Amino acid sequence: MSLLASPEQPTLEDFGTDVWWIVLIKVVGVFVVLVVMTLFAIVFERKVVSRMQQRIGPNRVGPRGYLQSLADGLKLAFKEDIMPALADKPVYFLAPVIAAVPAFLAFSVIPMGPSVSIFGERTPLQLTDAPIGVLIVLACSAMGVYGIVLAGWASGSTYPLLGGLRSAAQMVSYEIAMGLSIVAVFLYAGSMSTSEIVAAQANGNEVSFFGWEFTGPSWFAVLLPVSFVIYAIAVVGETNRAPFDLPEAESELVGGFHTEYSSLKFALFFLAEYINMVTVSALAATLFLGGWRAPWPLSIWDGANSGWWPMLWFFLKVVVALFVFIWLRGTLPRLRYDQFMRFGWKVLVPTALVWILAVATMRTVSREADLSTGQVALFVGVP
Amino acid sequence: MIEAPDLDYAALAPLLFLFGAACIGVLVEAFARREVRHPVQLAVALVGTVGGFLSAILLASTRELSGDGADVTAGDALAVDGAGIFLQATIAGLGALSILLFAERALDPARSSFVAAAAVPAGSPRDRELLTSERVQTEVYPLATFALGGMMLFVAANDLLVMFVALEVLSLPLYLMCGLARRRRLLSQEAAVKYFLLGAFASAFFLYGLALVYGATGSVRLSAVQEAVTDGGGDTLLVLGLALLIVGLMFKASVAPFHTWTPDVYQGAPTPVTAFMAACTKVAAFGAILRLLYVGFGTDEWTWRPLIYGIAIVSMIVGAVLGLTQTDLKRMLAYSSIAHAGFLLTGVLGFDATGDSPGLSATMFYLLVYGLTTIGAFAVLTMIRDGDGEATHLSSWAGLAQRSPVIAAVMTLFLLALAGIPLTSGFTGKFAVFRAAIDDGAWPLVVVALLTSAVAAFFYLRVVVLMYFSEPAPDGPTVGVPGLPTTIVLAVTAAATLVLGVVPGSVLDLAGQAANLVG
Amino acid sequence: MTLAHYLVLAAMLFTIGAVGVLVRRNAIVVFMCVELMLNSVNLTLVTFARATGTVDGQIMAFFVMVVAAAEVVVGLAIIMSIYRTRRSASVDDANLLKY
Amino acid sequence: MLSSYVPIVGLFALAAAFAFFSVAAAPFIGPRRYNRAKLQAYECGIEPVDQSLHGGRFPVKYYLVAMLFIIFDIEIVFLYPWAVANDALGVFGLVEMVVFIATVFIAYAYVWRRGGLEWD
Amino acid sequence: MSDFPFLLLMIAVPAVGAAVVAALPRGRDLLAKQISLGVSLVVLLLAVLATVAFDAGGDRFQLTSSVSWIEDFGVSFALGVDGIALVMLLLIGVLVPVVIGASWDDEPVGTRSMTVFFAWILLLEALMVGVFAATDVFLFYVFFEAMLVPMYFLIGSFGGPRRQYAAVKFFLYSLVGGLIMLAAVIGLYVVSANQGEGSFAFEVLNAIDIDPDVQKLLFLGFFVAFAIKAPLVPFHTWLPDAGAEAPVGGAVLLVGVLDKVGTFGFLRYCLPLFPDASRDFAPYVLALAVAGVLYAALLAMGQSDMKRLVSYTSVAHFGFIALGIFVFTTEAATGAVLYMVNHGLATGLLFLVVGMLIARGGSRRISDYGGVAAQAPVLAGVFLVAGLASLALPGTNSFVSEFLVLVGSYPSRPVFTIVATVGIILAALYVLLMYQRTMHGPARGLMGGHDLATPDGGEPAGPAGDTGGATATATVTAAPATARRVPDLSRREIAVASPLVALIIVLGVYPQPLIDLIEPAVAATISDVGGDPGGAEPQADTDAARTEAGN
Repeated sequence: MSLLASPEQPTLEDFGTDVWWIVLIKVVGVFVVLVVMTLFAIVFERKVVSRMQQRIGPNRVGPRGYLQSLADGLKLAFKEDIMPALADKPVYFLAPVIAAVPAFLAFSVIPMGPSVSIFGERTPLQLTDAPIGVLIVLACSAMGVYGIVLAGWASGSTYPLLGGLRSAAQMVSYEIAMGLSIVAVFLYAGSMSTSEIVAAQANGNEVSFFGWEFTGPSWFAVLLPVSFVIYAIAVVGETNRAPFDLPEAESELVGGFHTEYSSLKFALFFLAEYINMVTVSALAATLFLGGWRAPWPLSIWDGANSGWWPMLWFFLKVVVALFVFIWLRGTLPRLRYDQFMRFGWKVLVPTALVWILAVATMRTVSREADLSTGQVALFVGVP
Repeated sequence: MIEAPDLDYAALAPLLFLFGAACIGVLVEAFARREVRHPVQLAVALVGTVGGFLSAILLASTRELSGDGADVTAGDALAVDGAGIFLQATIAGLGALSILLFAERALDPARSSFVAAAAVPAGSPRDRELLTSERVQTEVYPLATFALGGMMLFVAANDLLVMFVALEVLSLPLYLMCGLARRRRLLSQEAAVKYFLLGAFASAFFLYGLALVYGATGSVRLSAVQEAVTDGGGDTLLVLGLALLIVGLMFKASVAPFHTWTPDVYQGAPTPVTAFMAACTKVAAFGAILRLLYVGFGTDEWTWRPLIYGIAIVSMIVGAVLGLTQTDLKRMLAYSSIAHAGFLLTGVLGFDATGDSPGLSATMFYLLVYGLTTIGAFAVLTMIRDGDGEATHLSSWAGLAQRSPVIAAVMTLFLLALAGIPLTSGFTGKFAVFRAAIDDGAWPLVVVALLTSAVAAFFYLRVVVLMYFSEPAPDGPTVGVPGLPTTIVLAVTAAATLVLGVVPGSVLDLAGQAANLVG
Repeated sequence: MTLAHYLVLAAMLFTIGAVGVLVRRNAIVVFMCVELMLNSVNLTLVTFARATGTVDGQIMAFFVMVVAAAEVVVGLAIIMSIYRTRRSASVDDANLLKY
Repeated sequence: MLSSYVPIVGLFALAAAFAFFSVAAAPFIGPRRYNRAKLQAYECGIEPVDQSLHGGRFPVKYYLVAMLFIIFDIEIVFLYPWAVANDALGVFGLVEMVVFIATVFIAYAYVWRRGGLEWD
Repeated sequence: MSDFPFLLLMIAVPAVGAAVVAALPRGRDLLAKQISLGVSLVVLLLAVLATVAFDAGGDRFQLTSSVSWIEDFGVSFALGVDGIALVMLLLIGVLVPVVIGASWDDEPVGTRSMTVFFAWILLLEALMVGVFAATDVFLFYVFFEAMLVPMYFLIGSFGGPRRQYAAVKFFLYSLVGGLIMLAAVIGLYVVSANQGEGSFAFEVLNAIDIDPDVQKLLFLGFFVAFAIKAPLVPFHTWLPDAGAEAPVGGAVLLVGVLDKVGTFGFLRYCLPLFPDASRDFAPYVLALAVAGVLYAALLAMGQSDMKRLVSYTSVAHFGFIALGIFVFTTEAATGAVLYMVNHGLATGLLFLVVGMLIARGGSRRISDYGGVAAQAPVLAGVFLVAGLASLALPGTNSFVSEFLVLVGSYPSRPVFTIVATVGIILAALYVLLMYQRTMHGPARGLMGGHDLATPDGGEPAGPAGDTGGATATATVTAAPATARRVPDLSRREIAVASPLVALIIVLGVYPQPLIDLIEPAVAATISDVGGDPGGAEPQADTDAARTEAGN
């Protein structure tokens, strides 16, 4: 695969070698990107949902209302900060931090582009990478659960407690499905490094189909459709988004775990939720949608995968994914909690396990029988 | 390309039987209807254990396990040698007997010694309702089978890591089984908590020892450890690691001073489970101790010898002396098991790095006879009942001989065997281990052992005195009429106790032939 | 930082865990202390793996994690069952078996 | 090798600084007009009952989910390295993993049939 | 004839008999007694036939048979007898039918069944034969320990009021001794294994040389066990309790045979196997023995309980026997062996008679009896014979043996011998006092119709001299009015007592056949230990041997 990769394709050796100011720039860059993406996502969501509901949505603040979420954020900062009398003070204080910080960190291994030149230094458009890159994302998303549970517990109130427990249960349940869904990706990529997974999706395999040579699909979303579907569903649950937004089911639990939070503390939770959304969308793009690589028609142009262009493709993919999130929210009613848990445990998890076995078997058989992966994929895996 | 390790399926057959039966048991539990569950589970568990037993015997008879046939398999993780197979067969056989005890349905009015639904809080209305219902709980069979599989893996582990995993596989089901008593549930749950907390504590020690040995030798394979030990025996890290490993194993073997859980757990656990623990766990733990010391650290025996020496003395004294003060039979038998662990350790000391070790065969034989006897003794315990379940207080056994002479005689036989009176299996076993120890020059230890046996004999005798020489209390407990399973267990164990006392030759011979370990 | 530092840290964690098991009275806390011990062993294993230049130690750490998880499952089940009855997780309250 | 983690530390520092600043600054930026009712737990207007902290009891179901999570998470721990090294492991690796997943499925089937996956 | 498995049969027949009796249904007491008696008589017959087949001048061990038993331990089921063991077998053969006869009409305690009693007796007989006939140390040990079980149940189930205490005490003392011996037995095996093939066979072990230091340890191991069994002071405290609480039949076997295993063990195992150690320890053992003779005699005088008194006389006699053994002369040792037999007969008879008296009076206290001779002359006569035999009056069997012991030991150990002789005088005192108080004088206490002044089995009420006067005054007034008729010996009782009386007198007059049987075996033993097998100049020889060992 590395033979087919373009020269800009960074390898693992390229990480950890940057000079300090490059690192600094990239750190700030990632931070800014995430905050901006959050602000954008909120406004984007409100606009899309309102369109779906035949209304206009925010249109006052800034050009066509696009600064609405910035204004909301500032407004939140000037709201009264309440610490409930029964709260466990230190934990109540720490919980939003615990929720927000890992959300930022998860994005650190997402590749946004190939190696580019910044002020003469060549560096990949990715904060960092490691052989176990994806595990960092998973670890950070798991850490986020603590913030939520502790927030619910520390509030000293019944609704947040139940909301916190519910979201914890929900997140860990769907984390299993999510974790299982990406096993097949690792199987194909032979690596857990995000940049290498992107590289693995660089070129399609040459497939000979009744003597007709053509290039097969290279995205894992196409090669591993079941994985992709499971991943897509699981991350919706993982991020507590509609139709799986049970922890904050207003009709049952008021605001869920953050009922007692206000002001900037509430803002942090809000921020964390949207960053998580962005992160899982980015991860979906990375793992299944070819990462920063240009999609098929564009990839005919040779320059599409070099320079700063890929960042555009990448963020396009992320926005599309975000749109799907919002689309779901605009379309689907909320599930009942039991339906939701049953769906996770009884459908997603076993399906994922069986799918992994099927993929592994297929790969092993093709390898042992010396067939090309594409052939078998066409015959067996992708009906 | 990573090379696949060689798997000798025939050598793994005993283990496969047990683990297979356990997995099938779980499936049965999941899919069989409640009415048929009990017979099916029993059949599966028996097929598993008896199959494991027979396949071990078959394995032993078709291969030269004491000579060239002994080998390691599964990437050197498992040893297939005489001692391993002998102990595996012992565990499987004793396990089959214990499972028969689990299956007894005639004694308790509620048809089982196990709680119908363990998750229901004790004392709640639902619990009281279930207590008198005839609903039986069958999870205990797969649990026991898993534990047995773990034990059999434990004695064959040629790798400290495998040993650790096996330790946990055998322990975790046991923790749960302790909490499953149908009556006196609080006691039972408390026993489970205690056993669990202390057991996890001990396995942490084992694990730390493993880590240190790994650090000192770069491997956890026993043969590699042995090489490292031979090269530089005195390494502090290695000695520390060995000590920690021993602590972990001694805990499982309920050797004083690592015994504190034993009386509580033995008392609180359902009696069939206590029998199971006292017999099978002991065999497994000592099997692992033998393998660790003889194979891994055999060339460095002077490091561990004084340690074992001291522990053996402490265990014998603690077991014998504290046993004197007990008024509950289950507790008494628990202390007896601590004392017996000390006796077993004297056998372990009969090690000779150069020649063949009489200690190995002697200890294996002792384990076999002790297991049989102790299962029998606990089986008798299950039969003496009053309205509140089993009557294990000493006073309720007064005059039992007049009410039920056969049961009293059988119990007396077991107690005499535990005390080590000649013409019972207990004597033969003791003789074997003491001979091995004296052979190795440990005669002061043997003298201590003999004196403590005398002390221990006192509390066994006290039961005999009560049964035979006291008048029965008017409102004393009744002797239940056992069903077929308990009858089989009693018949087998009593016969074995006698036969192994009078004509132990062939079994001793077998143990002697099986006494070899590969590294 | 040399490897010895990691080992010392692990040993300290192990000791803290062991002492915790012995002095704490709440079953859950005792249990946590045991987990601490197991994890200190993981640290030791990984350090040694680094020292010997093999991955064996890391693989062992995997196994330890598995076992620790299984222990958590079983332990929580047992502790919960008694907690639900007695409404206390204190080891001292569980004293029916003292003589 | 560890140097590739340095940027993460940097990002952590930045994110933590931001989060702490937000949390710490909140009480000072906003107005402070507290009253007793405001500081009470939110209970739809009923007098709040202190029960969640210290001695509060959760439905046992949540523990069950936690346990199931641990079991499957552990399975994932084994699946990942296997998946990455699958090409090197060959048929043996596949067979082992089939056995492993089958074993997990047995337990899974048990939990399912026993109602462990029902949320009632 | 000598190929005939006498010994095996003597073990097997009673063992099978025991099983049969035990298996009888509950009500068939009479049948059980008949079977038991028959079996025991068969054993007696076998013993006599074995004696006939035994060639006193032949090999040391005869009638041997050996089957491999536990190969791994090198243990054989090896039987064989020398003269010493043979006379003990004869003693067993005689005593067991007597005991069965004596217990014929015993009433069981509580709801227990007497069939069990007879089963235990037969089992005990089998095991006792085994102990004496074993020529394999391991086998000996097995019988030695197994013997405890039936005795334990005899005392515990059928004994007096404090039977539980006595039974447990008996068992524990013996078990401790036995376990210590077990260590020595194993040690012996290991020593033999280090010098070639490990074995438990007596002949093999006798032939090997053992390092003197090791010998000392092993000797002590065996010695403690035997000293407890035989009871030598200070290991004797279990015997008075066991003897007093055991049923009469049990007591006869306990003191008559069981305890002889101890002294037999000295002769058979301690001396030949560990000659150097035996010589080293001999002075201490002798000191213990002589101290025991005096101490037990004094204690016996203080007893108010007849059975305890008889038990203490036995302790004294065992001191004598030990003295005879540990001076290492053939004469003394022959006397000791003879004493073992004679003591079995004499004390056995004494126990029986006391038992018969107790059966009539219902009390074990001497002070509860008086003037029995007037009403039951035969009983009194038998009592007198037993008493005289017990104090070794010339003409009774004990005299011969006591004389031999004293004569044999005086030349080499004059001081010990003289001190021990004092014991004889004391023995005369306590036996005669007991006889006189119970049989003669005014009818008192129970015999006088009074209820018991003190509860049965209470503490001894002061020195015997005082009680005599006190109770006499108390009973004089009441005696004439309500004097109860004391029945004399029934025909069964006479039949039980007469063989013993006859043997006491016959052996007192003509002990030579027994001596002929015993002497060669004893000579062999004494030569093993380096003593004087011929009896001439023992002093010089032992000294020489000791110097040799010292070098």
